[in-house]
Amino acid sequence: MARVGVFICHCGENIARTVDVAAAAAAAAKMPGVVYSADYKYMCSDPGQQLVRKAIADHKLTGAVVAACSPRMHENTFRRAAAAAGMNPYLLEMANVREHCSWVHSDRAAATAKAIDLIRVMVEKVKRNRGLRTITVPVEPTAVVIGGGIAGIQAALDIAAGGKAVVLIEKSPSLGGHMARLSETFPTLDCSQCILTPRMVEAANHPNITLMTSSEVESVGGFVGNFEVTVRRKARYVDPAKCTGCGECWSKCPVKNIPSEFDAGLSRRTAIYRASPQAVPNQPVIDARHCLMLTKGRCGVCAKVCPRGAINFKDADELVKVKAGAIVLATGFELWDHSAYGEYGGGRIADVIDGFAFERLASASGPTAGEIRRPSDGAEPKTVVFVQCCGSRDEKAGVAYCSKICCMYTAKHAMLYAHKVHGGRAVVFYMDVRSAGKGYDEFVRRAIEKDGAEYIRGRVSKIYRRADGKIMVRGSDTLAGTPVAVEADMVVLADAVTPRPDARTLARMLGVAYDADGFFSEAHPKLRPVETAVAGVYLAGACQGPKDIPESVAQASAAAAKTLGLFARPKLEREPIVARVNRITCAHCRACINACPYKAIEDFNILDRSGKVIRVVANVNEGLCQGCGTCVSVCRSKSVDLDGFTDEQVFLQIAALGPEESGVKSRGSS
Amino acid sequence: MSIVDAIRADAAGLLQTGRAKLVLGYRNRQGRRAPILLADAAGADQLVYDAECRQNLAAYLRKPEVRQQFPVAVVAGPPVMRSLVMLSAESQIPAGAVTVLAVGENEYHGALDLAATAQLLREKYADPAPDEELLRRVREVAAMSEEERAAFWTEQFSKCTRCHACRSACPGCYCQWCISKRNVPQWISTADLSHGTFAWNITRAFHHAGRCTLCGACEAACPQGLPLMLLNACVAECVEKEFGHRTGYDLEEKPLIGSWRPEDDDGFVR
Amino acid sequence: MKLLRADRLAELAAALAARGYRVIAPIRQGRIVRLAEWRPGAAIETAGISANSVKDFLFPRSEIIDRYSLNGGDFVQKEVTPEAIKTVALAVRPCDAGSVSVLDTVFNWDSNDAFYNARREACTVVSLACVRADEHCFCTSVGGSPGSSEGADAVLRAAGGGEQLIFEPLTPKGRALAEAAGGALAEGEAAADPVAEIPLRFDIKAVRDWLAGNFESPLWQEFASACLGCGACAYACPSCHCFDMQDESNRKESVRYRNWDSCGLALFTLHTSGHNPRSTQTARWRQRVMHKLSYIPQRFNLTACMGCGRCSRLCPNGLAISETCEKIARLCKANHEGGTP
Amino acid sequence: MEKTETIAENARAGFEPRIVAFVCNWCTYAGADLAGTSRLQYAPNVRILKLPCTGRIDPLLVLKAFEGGADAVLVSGCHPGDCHYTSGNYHARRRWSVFGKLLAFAGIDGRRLYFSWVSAAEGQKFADLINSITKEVRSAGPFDPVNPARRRT
Repeated sequence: MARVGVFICHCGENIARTVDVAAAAAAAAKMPGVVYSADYKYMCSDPGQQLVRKAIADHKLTGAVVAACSPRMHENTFRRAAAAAGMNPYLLEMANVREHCSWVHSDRAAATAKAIDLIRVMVEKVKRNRGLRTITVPVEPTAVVIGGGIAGIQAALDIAAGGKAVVLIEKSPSLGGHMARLSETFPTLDCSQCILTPRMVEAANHPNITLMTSSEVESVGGFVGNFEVTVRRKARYVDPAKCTGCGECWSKCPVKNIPSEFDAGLSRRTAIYRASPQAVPNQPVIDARHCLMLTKGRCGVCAKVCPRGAINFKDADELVKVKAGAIVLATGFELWDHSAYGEYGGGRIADVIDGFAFERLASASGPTAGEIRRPSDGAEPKTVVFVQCCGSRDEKAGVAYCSKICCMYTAKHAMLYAHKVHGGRAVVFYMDVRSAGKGYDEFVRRAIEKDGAEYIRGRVSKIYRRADGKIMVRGSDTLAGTPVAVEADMVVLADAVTPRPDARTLARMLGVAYDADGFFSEAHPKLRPVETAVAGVYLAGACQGPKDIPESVAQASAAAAKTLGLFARPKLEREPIVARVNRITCAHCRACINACPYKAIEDFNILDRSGKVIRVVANVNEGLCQGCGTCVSVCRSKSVDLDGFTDEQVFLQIAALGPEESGVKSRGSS
Repeated sequence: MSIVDAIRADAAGLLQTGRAKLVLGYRNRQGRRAPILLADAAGADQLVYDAECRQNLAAYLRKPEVRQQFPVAVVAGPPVMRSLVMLSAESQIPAGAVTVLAVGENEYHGALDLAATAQLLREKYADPAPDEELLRRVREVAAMSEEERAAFWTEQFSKCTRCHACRSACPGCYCQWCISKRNVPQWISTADLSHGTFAWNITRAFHHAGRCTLCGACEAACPQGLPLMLLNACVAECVEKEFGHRTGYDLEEKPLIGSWRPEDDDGFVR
Repeated sequence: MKLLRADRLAELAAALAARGYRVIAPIRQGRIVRLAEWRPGAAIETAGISANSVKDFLFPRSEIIDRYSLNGGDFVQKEVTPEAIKTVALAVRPCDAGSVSVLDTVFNWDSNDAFYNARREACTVVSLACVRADEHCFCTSVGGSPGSSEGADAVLRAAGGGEQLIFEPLTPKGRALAEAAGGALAEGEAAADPVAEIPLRFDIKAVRDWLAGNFESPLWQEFASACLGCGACAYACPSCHCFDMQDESNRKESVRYRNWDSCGLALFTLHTSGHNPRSTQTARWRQRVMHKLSYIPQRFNLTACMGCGRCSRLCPNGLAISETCEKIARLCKANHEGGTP
Repeated sequence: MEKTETIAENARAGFEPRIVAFVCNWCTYAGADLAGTSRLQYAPNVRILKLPCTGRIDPLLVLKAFEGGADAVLVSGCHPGDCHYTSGNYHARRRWSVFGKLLAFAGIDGRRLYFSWVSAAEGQKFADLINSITKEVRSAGPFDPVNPARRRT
């Protein structure tokens, strides 16, 4: 006979304001099988948990229902409390009377009635809960880090420093990501490459790190502790074992007119190229789309001049399978395409550039060797207008959120410009200046006060090139309440930070959620900002949302700490929500085997004593099963069921929602 | 040689050579056709075949008494052949256990194994002529108002006695533990009150989504004259229209319910 | 002598309905004729035999025999009384009427089934003697006859070449009915038409003797080979009476159903352990034949098969208890002629 | 005309629809949570039953819910491509596509059964959905649990 305890939380006033918790407790006390019912101000507090523990012990409860917030919030808290009181944690369930009830209804009577229904549903369920034992699975102590920018590099180095193996996967031919393209970094103005390059080299040379550049994730299978990541290592056409990076090839390559991605199109590169002089690994690759040999079958100059015979035109993509226990996502971001803003020239004005282009202009290793020259004619711009919030905080044409880093890098740009072009005029249009952070506000003030940047609060409404070549920037000064027009030689747009478009594909492969903007979703916005809802998949850097370098690095280290924590034990305990096959009733139609997304169901031979196969049935591999229950629904004979969500439990839950009076009418009774 | 003579000759040959221990065929019984399970070649002249042969003999393959006699031969028209291919795809027929005495439209294709049967179906019977009369009846019901349709089915289902003749007659119903017999929990009410008969008839039709060959055996078997083929045809039409799926042509066929495509119909979802 | 015109049976139905009877009569529904509640305007079809039998109205295929309500932690049993509407089963076949005797016996041999008895009490059976039979009919082989009045409260007999029907009350219930019919029945004289000729298909005694000694006969496998194990024959049979009980419950209430069941269904005898003493269809078909022609006759001196032929008419796979009996009888005859016992 | 009367009758009888929502744990349940944290108000007629995935939601559960006294059933999960278990919602969609048509053909009013994709980010969509379904079911009137193919009279 069931002995269920019901614990109803007021959540301060959050629940009690709308739900009559005392009435709910009284109603719960009358539910069949309930032997204890109580309400309390904060059930998740220490005394609240103590109350749960004590009731479980005192009343010898066989099940408990905590009616409080969403189970996403505190299910673990209360299950731990149950376990501490000696009850199997899976005998405790939560009824969500806050998010699903008190917060969304205002009618007290209706909300109370609903809360009682929700409690009854869970009471009925918990009566049929089985004490489940966590499943242990072995953990492969190798991490896959996807993305070779600063976040990925940091995560890889930290995991490697913890003594575990890392496979670092980078899509482009070189490590470094966006940070490698920056000139200086705020708020210290130290040289980006100077601080990053040593990390890149360290990552490439670390004995625990396997570097896979020009590589992309093709598919991901498995689950926490046992992922199988299939990586497509793209053809490079240069044998890394032979190439010394001498440079003969790219200096002789006849195709010299390809806009450099690294330099934001401000310089040209060859068809065989390295991303930058600091590229790691410092070996070229052939761009198959432009190489004459690969497109037209003639040329082969690089092969002729290579002293090591490293060129291999027959190179092909290769699929490499990596077994990993954890995955760190560090796929970074890209800038919003401001050509969507027709009023800003729609991307057609050469001297209206984005932040990265300015970084390359200001960089000592950039196309102008650090001199600020405008792209159209190479002239030194005397007036530069910086426009913040380009695409950000614009729900209609851009993105709704604040891109967070633009205020700071625009101040940096204004400062760098002032340092490089003496007597030049830097005008910054801003909506707000958001400079929270250590040394950040001081930095912005320095740009204004010491380096003379003119900050105008207001939105730019139009940017166009006048017949005389000047770029007109029209906007308004909302502080002065006047329209403003600035004649500029160059305009730098602080484009919004957006997720990479292919991040969604990756998220789908992994089953990781992403928000409406396409940024990966963390498991909890406050308490689990580094984890995803998929166990063993962690987040680092701007793939989760706009972040500056120190934040990206901090999250990367946190992701590494999570990974190392996971790897600290050789075996992992897993939620025991798995499917089970009833071998007596299974008809072996194989529908479940076909439907299982994890290939967790296989044929199982039932043998007689002589070893002869007498029947074949389906069997669930507990290690692979993730508990989705797809198999349960395709089984016609109802021979598969899902622990924790059994058919019987669902039926009882449905029945618990039925009307007070029986709907069954008798034909045989009066 | 007539079709019937050819069937008799092949049946006798298979039984004599031991290539089949049992031939599942049709006989005449009081002016109607009834199944006969023939173990002796001498009885082969009892076998008949014509358009009145409604039973789907593939249904016998779930009987333990028949399975003990594998290999067997089955007299089969195109819908029965498709059922056999479907059963094989659902791993219900061990390799080599069934020889098909394949009777087509006005011709006899000989004794075939299942692979050859599937090939024959693809080549000659890929596009079965639609049953116009059945489709007309489906349209008729579909055209009713919601109230009329509800009243129509209430009336139809009220006749159901839950004798499960429909289930027995169907080769696709091979579950020894049919959902209608699962009582922990009780999936389908045992009572003949309408929620039980509704649930049973809807469940039966749904469980054959993408598996039904529209052979008609269930409706022919129903002693109460329930128009079960209306439900089957409604499902089959949806399955073909939405998913381009027709069962029983491929031994490696994946189940319709239990597979998916990203471009599946999404229009009904809010 | 009470008479009515054969084509005015509906008027009799109307008269009885007006007197508060629920009239059950053979009525066409789609492709089949079933016994169903007569409604004004419905034609009564007496030519053939209905797909279902009187059993449906005495022992319904599903009925609630108990109810419990849940109040807090306690169950409270609610009284359930059988729904017994004053009913007349009009123009049913003599084999139907005869089956009522079997049902009366099995529902009262050890305890009295209140639900059955209440309905039985409220039901008046009016059979219609058969002037035609089809190839499935074999009542004469199991001790019945097309003109039998066994089990009936009144009998209708065709007269005047089918023009008229003679109404012949046999019991007080039958007489009460005649009274209730009022003007629908007229006084007059007519000579009854001859009843149908139904040839004797087998010697029931020989069959019984064989059954008594041949539980293990390998022939059962052949007899049952075409059976696919549905319950259609049992559910159509006027005298099959096996049932299953099932509790179904919702939040507030549990109801106990009594539903028809059939020995032909594989799960009929399945034990909780998983063991099934009748694990094959062969064993199940044997049970059906044995129960009707051996066990019940031994126990009650009754034959539980009425020879109505319903099972053989509707069996999708051409099984017929008569065919099994004929095979047995032929075998017995051959054995007898061959000199072996 | 007829419909208006039904609505009026139901309003008079104080008919409050019972709507059972089978939702997946990862998207719609979380979307309903978000509606809560965003304090979006919606009709109190829905009762959520959480399952891991729409893949787990057997169509026959809908029949059970009707038998259990629901006036309407909502099935909701992750948008195509977003399934936590990669494909449970695709499996579900195919099943519902067939099952919904079968139920409609068998005489179940279209206002009894709803499918939706509600992501963890769509709290507003969840609230709007519940409001619009509640309104539609109110107009459809109470459901007869004894006889799923017929409306209670």
